[in-house]
Amino acid sequence: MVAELLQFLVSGLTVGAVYALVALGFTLIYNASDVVNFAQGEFVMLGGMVTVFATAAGVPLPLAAFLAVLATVAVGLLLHRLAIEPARGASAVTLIIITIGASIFLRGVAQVAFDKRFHQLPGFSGSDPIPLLGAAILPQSFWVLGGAVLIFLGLWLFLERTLAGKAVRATAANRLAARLVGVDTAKVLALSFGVSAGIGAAAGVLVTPITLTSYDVGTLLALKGFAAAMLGGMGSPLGAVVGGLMVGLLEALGAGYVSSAYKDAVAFLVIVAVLFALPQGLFGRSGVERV
Amino acid sequence: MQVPALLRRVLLAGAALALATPAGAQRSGEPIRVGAVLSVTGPASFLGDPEDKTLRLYVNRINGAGGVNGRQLQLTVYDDGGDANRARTFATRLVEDDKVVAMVGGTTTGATLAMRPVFEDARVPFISLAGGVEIVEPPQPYTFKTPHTDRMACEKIFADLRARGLSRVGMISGTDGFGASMRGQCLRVAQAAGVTVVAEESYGPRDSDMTPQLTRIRNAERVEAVVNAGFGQGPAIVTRNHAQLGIRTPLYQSHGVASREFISLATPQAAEGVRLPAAALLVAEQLPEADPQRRVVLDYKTAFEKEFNQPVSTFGGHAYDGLMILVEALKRANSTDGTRLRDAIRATRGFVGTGGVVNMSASDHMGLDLSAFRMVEVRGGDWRLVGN
Amino acid sequence: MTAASVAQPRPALAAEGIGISFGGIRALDGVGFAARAGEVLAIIGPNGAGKTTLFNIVSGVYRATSGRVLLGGEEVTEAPPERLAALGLSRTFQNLQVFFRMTALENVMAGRHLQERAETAANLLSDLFRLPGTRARNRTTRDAALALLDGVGLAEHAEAPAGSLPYGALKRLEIARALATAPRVLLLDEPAAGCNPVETEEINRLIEGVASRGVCVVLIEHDMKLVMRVSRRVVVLNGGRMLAEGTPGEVRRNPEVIAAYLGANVVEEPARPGKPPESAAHA
Amino acid sequence: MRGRLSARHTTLLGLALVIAAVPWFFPSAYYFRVAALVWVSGLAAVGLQVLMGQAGQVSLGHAGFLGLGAYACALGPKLTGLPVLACLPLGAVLSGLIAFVVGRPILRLRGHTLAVATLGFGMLVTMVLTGENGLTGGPDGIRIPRVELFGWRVRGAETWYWIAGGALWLGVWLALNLQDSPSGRALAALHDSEVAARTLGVDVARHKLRAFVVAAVYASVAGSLLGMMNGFVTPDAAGFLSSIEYVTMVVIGGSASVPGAVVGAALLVLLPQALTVFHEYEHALLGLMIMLFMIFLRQGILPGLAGLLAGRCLGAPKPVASAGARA
Repeated sequence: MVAELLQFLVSGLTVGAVYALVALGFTLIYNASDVVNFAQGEFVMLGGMVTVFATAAGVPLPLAAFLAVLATVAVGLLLHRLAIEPARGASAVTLIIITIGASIFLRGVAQVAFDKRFHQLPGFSGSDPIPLLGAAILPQSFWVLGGAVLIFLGLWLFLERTLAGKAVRATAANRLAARLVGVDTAKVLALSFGVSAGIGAAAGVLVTPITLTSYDVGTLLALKGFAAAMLGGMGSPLGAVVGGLMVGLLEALGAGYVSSAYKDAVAFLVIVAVLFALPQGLFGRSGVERV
Repeated sequence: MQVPALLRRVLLAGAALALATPAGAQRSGEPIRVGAVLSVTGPASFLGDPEDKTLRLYVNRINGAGGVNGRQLQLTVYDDGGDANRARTFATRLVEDDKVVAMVGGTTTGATLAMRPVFEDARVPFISLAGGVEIVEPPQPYTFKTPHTDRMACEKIFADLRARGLSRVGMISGTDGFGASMRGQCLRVAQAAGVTVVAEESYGPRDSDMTPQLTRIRNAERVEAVVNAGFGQGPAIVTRNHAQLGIRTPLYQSHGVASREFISLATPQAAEGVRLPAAALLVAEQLPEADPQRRVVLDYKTAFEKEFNQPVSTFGGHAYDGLMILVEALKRANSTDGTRLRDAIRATRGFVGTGGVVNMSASDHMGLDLSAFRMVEVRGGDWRLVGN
Repeated sequence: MTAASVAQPRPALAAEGIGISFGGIRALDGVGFAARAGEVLAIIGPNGAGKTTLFNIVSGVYRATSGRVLLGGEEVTEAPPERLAALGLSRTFQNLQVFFRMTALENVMAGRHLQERAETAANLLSDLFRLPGTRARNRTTRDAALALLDGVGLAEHAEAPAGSLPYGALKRLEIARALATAPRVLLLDEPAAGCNPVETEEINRLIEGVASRGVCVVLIEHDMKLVMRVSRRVVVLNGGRMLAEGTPGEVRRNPEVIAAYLGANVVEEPARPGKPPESAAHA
Repeated sequence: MRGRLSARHTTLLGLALVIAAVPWFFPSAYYFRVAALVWVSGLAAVGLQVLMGQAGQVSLGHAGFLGLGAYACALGPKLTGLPVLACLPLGAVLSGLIAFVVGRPILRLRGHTLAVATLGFGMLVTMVLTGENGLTGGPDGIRIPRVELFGWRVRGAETWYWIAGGALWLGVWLALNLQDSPSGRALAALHDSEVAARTLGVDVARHKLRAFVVAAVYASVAGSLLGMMNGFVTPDAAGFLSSIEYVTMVVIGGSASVPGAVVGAALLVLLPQALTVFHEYEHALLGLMIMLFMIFLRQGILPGLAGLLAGRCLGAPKPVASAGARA
């Protein structure tokens, strides 16, 4: 019983950590622009695929991973510079459709530049499961969870302790006010795209040894990450993490205890139920409407 | 407001662009037009991509060798992205606009069923590359298929189980078309095969962790074997999770992962001992010299792997079989008339393909029997023939 | 300019002991007022005194923590804005809530919603199929809206997109829209803010005209000249509490009021000169 | 500036002309098929335009209702014995009812929260269609019987072209009617400012729900037509990607404009057909085109081009309108 529960929990947390990182990426860009970036899943795909192809070309894994994150950050910044920045001043819906276009574009390029096959990476610390209270846990799960924690801490330090981070937070709190006190909100948005891309790529690198990857893994991750971000409260980094982990856990527990056929339904029903009770999400800012 | 003018301009521009397709372009000595609608991208690209590559490769080779009946083949491939509605549109395009004489393709059962009426109405022979039994049962006048059916895969797996003295299985299947269809067939034939399905689980097409489902199967009462109906990356993860959880009961996969790629995705350690029913293609080198398929599958394997630098899968093989059956029928019929061509395809006897020896008839538009399937097992990181 | 001649037994709008808290901060505490039909009541006070919050409570946008609101003698404390509108209460907004996607005319036409009867499923079908009833309603609404626009001096801008109008015009457009509901009580939140003296003069006349037709007008305003001229009684709020109440003359001489205003460093200037309309979009 | 009536009539007349005239340019039945798809997708997009463009409510589950309409025509004849054609209104009523029940709580939510709830609804529909193999045929889809009218079997791309074209024209007529009516004004009001709309007496919840139901009925009818036209339907028709496609159609065509939705549908149906010339690059190009359209015609194709023709500068967004355009 305990072993079973533990198995489900670890499974849920590992998958959830990936959703959390995707949701974190959503949150950063949303805070800077009200835009839900549907190309977020493609960042995860790029992280995994670049690492796979770099290692296949003989680059050692750590360097390959670093290159993958770097390349994805570059893609994120380019996406902002070439597609978002030129449409500055357009409504959020217009920008969202641009990111949908970007997501189709990146997938289309990836299928030509890489290929349309599935790929895997070896586990960073092998693939022999670690027995724990009767459950069997992959060492890579610890990499994923640890990596997610590190990324979150790093982001927190960045937001709290650096000037650039403070600019990001100011922009999130009130864009107009931030602009009035001299924050370059366009730069903040570019920074958000860069950081989101980096986080997505890191998630892709960490999780590929468990989930495999291919040119089109992004769509589903974006969907789940979006739901997670909403559950946690769009715009709250802590909410993104909690929301992601919860969605992962709901799926695993739903599959384990309810029905694997309807596990996604279970997850979505809970999310919708939470949103009815707390329309701002678990950690969202609940403001009184100002008129 | 300029609405109508605009709309028309958009429409016309679209039409003009569409007209510029290669279909109307090159005309060197009246080529024979062959069409294909494949899921080159989308959730079934794992199947559609090698099919696409195979068709292009072999059409080039055939044309290089002088074509068919002295005429070149002209292949038009459309990508349906796994969407049946889109497949239907492309089917109409092939028939009405590209004027193909025959069609090889239809990667998924859903797309095939959506396209079938178009070809039936136009009396254009349609050789599908999808697995579902309902494509040819009951047989439609112009529709054929080359892959083994999922029912045959179930029967082959269950026969192997019984031979090992096992009868209680836990089923896990993907919720995609392939998995759901095979799951249905397995449940249907289980009783007749003397097998009891004691646990049943499923997973989504992009799920990345199946440990909860496998834990439930492990905990079910006296499970003696696990059977996974699915294709793509799902079965690789099931295989990994099966090993991770230390489940000792034998694991059977379906013909949906019959490729060496599966072993590397699932990792050789985890895949060790996994069995599945597959076409001879998977174990080409191990076939005895006397095996009629040996030369065919070795040739195809060598050609494909040399050209694309990736391991063959049986799906590419299905496309090869479809194209070759069509080519032979074209030769026999010496005509591109739909009905004559259909009759010629239906008269295929003793055709040796990668999937087996094909004997079609008016009532059997597939022409394969259970002997076409070989039971293979992963040993030492490669596929090995089991038994016989 | 004297108020309605008929002395009514009960006020058209009354608020009693209103209190509300946001996140533990008491924004209003024990505030009340009563205004009669045809009367103009002004609510003044320094920024942050809670004037707009009071309006939001009275118009049903916020729900008071304590106290009650009476409209025509009927208790409506819990009623949502759409119900209050149906009972004859209408308002404008300090941060403009103009419908920016529409033309000026369409803005006012939207204000005729209650007269148009769009509530039943049969109405919806009539609208979808453009039955004669709908066409008749479209015509009536259009004519009424044009008349109202003319009343606030915006007739020549009827077809202009609302977004292209200057700030002062938008203020008057909101008033026209509020009047389109044929209210018995009209709440105006800083109608003269950002207006030049000529425009302020027009608003002055507008308010007097409305009140003379028996409408109860409650007004929040920083322009003291306007307040002193147009209103019969003045309520002064400070820090969420009642500071004073009386005729304009009484209030002007009240030492506490003078102190509060001096403390807030605002004497009688319009508090928000030429506020950019962008801020409205964030509300 | 022309009056509203004349714009309305121009649109309707123009659409009728386009539908009647384009077949002159069709070299084969394939073109009828593609154009019929444009009309059907356009019908679904016009329904979504009522919800998104007129009422300002985003739905990521629009295709769910499309699926309901299509499956009503697949399952209706089987379960009730009714002729297929009768299942079209049946599906529409059913979709409307489901939208009414589901929409009530969902529409209390705002903005992105609404998007997630509708997304969840769409996924639920897909899951049931995929999961209940016995009834729905599962992921491989299900056959829809051929339509018979007084013993005449409706088939062939050309027939469906006229049926779909007629349905679209009706749909556009209804949507334009709605836009210029008391209900339409209420929707436009709550779209711009819910608070202001409420203080004018608009029952915001009721009108949002109506727009949702209207959109669902449009989608259901479009789904039924699509299903009958194809003679077959798979759960993909109800899927998330399909819903996203309709949202893209509405926005890319110009969400404020009813005919814009048709233009958006035409673009997204025709582009993939035209881009097949580019083989493996077709997806990258499709994505690129969507981005370019939105960058250069940010209000959508139709309003954007109308603006260009009117000589207005595109670079300068309308002063307040775009800042207030938060969906």
